[in-house]
Amino acid sequence: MALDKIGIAQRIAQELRDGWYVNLGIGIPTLVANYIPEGVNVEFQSENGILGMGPFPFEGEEDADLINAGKQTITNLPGAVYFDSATSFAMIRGQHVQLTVLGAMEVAQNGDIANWKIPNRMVKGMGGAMDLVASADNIIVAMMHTNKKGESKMLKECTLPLTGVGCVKRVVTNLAVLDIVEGGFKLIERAPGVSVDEIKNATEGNLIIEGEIPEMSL
Amino acid sequence: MALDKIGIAQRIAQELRDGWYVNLGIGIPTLVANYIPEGVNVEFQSENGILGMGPFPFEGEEDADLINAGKQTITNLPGAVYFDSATSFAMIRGQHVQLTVLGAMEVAQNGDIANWKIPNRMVKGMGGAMDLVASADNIIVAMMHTNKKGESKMLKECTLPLTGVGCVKRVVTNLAVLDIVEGGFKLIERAPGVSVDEIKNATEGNLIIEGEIPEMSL
Amino acid sequence: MINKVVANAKEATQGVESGMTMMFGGFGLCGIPENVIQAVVASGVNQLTCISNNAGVDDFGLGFMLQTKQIKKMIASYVGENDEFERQMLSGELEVDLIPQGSLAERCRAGGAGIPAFFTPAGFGTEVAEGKEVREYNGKPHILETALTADFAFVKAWKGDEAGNLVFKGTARNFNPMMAMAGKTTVAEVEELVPAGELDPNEIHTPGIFVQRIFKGETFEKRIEQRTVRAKQ
Amino acid sequence: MINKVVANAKEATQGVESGMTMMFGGFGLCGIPENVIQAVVASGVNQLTCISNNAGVDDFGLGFMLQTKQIKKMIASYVGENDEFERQMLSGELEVDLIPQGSLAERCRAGGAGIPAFFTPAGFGTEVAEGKEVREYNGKPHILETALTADFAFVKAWKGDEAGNLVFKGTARNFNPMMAMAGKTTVAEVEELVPAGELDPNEIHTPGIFVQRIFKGETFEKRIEQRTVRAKQ
Repeated sequence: MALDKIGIAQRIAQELRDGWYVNLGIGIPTLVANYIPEGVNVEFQSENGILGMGPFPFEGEEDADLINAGKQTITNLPGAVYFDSATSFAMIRGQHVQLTVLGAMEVAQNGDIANWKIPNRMVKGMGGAMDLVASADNIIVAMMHTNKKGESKMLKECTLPLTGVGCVKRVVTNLAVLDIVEGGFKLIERAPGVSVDEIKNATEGNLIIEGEIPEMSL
Repeated sequence: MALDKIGIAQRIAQELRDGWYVNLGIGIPTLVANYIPEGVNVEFQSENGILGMGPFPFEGEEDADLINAGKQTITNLPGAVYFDSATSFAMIRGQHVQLTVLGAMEVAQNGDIANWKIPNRMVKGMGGAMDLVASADNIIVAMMHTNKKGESKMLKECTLPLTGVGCVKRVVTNLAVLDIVEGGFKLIERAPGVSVDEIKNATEGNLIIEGEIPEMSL
Repeated sequence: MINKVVANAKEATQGVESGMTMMFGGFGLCGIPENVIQAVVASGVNQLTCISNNAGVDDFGLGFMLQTKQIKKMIASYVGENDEFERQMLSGELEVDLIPQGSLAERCRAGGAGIPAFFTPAGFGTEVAEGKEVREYNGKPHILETALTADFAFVKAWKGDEAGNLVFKGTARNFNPMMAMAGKTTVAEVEELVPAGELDPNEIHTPGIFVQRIFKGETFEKRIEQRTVRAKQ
Repeated sequence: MINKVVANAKEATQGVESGMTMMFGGFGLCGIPENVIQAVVASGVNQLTCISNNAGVDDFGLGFMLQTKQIKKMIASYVGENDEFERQMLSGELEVDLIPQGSLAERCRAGGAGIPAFFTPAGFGTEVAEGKEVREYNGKPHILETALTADFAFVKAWKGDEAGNLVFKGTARNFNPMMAMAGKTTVAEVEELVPAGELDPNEIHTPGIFVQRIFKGETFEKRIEQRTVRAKQ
């Protein structure tokens, strides 16, 4: 069965390593913070100016001066620190953040990503995404494998305006874990109960299948 | 009679205007802070990271963590602030400092200044001087008109490695106040009792003398 | 000490003119200069170029100035919370320059710091890079971005003193410090205005040299955009 | 919280090797990492490239490492307080790259911030500009300067917590924050080491993300270079 958003977040949480600073984008990526593996210490950076982000506040304890990049009220953990936007992107651009997790509308088999604009229809802006994808060494995209019409979002080439070129390393979707390698999307894991054929049918870009493909364990 | 260092500082202090932020270099410029005209509020910046610099501390109250760019122990005034070196030079380069006063070994009639190196003999380094002279709109040099051998330091062209090009606006020496204008050093004021001829003899660069030259009033 | 105190938002915005470029601090509705925005609306100036990470929501923040059509051009990184904005942009009434958030922050800092241009990897290979110089460093392509400055920079701080020194709270700091650096005239509105000498000089975020006018804001609504909470256990 | 605490200067300097590039915070003798300098001297590594605004005095700070001839090349802005330095430089034993103080600070910040190069007016028309690209902005020539980074950055703070967050005191801040950003491994020695959560997150100067190791310095002499005082009235 295909994963839901929580399943995608749980799978991505397995990628976290002890001692990492991690930037989580809006949407599914935000949920990753709820599934940190035992014994793994990570700190979450939000690009609007906090390191050491904690959970949502208890009702009545919201502080208008303490939000994340999704404009949600948050709290801080011991060891947290606030800083300005230039310092925040100095951390990102200077590669002090070890992992970036973000959503996408499209990913191409060469690692291109599009997630900020649909010409003449929707223009929300790139926010910090262009800085994040151009800077980070380790970028994981969290997304649905297909759109609402069932069309693949794993493409040979992106059709929408790009956010970054050749930067995505791994994609975790409701169907699979895919790595971007020379030649296309390499299938790493299947969602529980999802067949290789289902993934093949949902992938427009070149899908590389080598040997037995294991099921994710969540 | 030619001015002493205190006289030069007193004359330069007359240039201060209410509301200015001022950077004073090491040596004679430092003394300017002692002669701020009545009713004029200025704040002194020291490029190692303080705005709102106060006088030397009382004996026994020195703090190793509170020095000026000359490495002297200082105090702070109400409204003072400490900052890092990048922010400090952001203030300087970004032209937030209205006046820079510094010393020089040589000044040329086109506004060039040399004050950081004597090849094969003395190399102390430029410190913040190159940033200051390249950035400030308003640069006053405080110096002796001649060297110990009596040779002019007001030259047609600098002989020493430059600190900045075409940047000096005004020079206050032990003999005169000179402005850098098209064509050379324009004589603005004489030190008390110093004749125009004395100044002419001490100036190698082109000296422009128009009309009666007033004496400084200190 | 150089005293920067003015009475109120109206006095603080003296000299704003149609056609000017203005920076507004804040991220979403967090840390925005609420009182100044009201004063700029009241002033009636228009044809403004506004630089701000976001454009407010329909009925708060810069959204007010969109309703009154005072803004000719918007320079921002994310504008997804504002229907009127989207309408004006898609209809062509509003010029929009969307730029990466980190480049926006760094370009403001550069403007204040006398750095006219710098290289950044952000935006290479995208629309953002169109017409910009590309150069490779450390095996990676970078684009040349230029500094941003403004006729007025409007920022909001938690505390400030008479000398214009500012302290921010939490994530309300965001773009305010860099924009303070980049304004020809920088105006700070603060929740608490104290005499010079009351702030610890070690704890000041924005030195007063960057601030030309400071005042205690008349009211602060400090609206929350996404109120997310968890239940008390 | 990611714990960065190590026991002492010796442990904090594990991994230093001959031929490495090292940054040392401080301005004159103010805010220098005294304990780390002793540990680097004791380690015996040599052929070092050292980046520091100054080079200490003959018998303190980086002066120790000049006496032991561990430094092959010095990158600094002002070295006027050190006879042994001048001797080694004029004799050609020591390579020296003197650069403007503001460019030094900005180049370190750029190194930490992923900005590979930027334009500055400082040094145009001087030796410093030799071989560098010149471009005019706002009618004024600027030169292109590149980022500086280091294998190790050694900084000194007043207070720090287990997560590596740092607070500086007075003008001992100087180059420390930018160098902390620019080190592949950044080591902070502090006078006071507190548990995570004890520092106000609003008052931290250097976020712990820039610091890989932190320890409480064994001793701090904090020598004063120019003791200037006035008499009590």
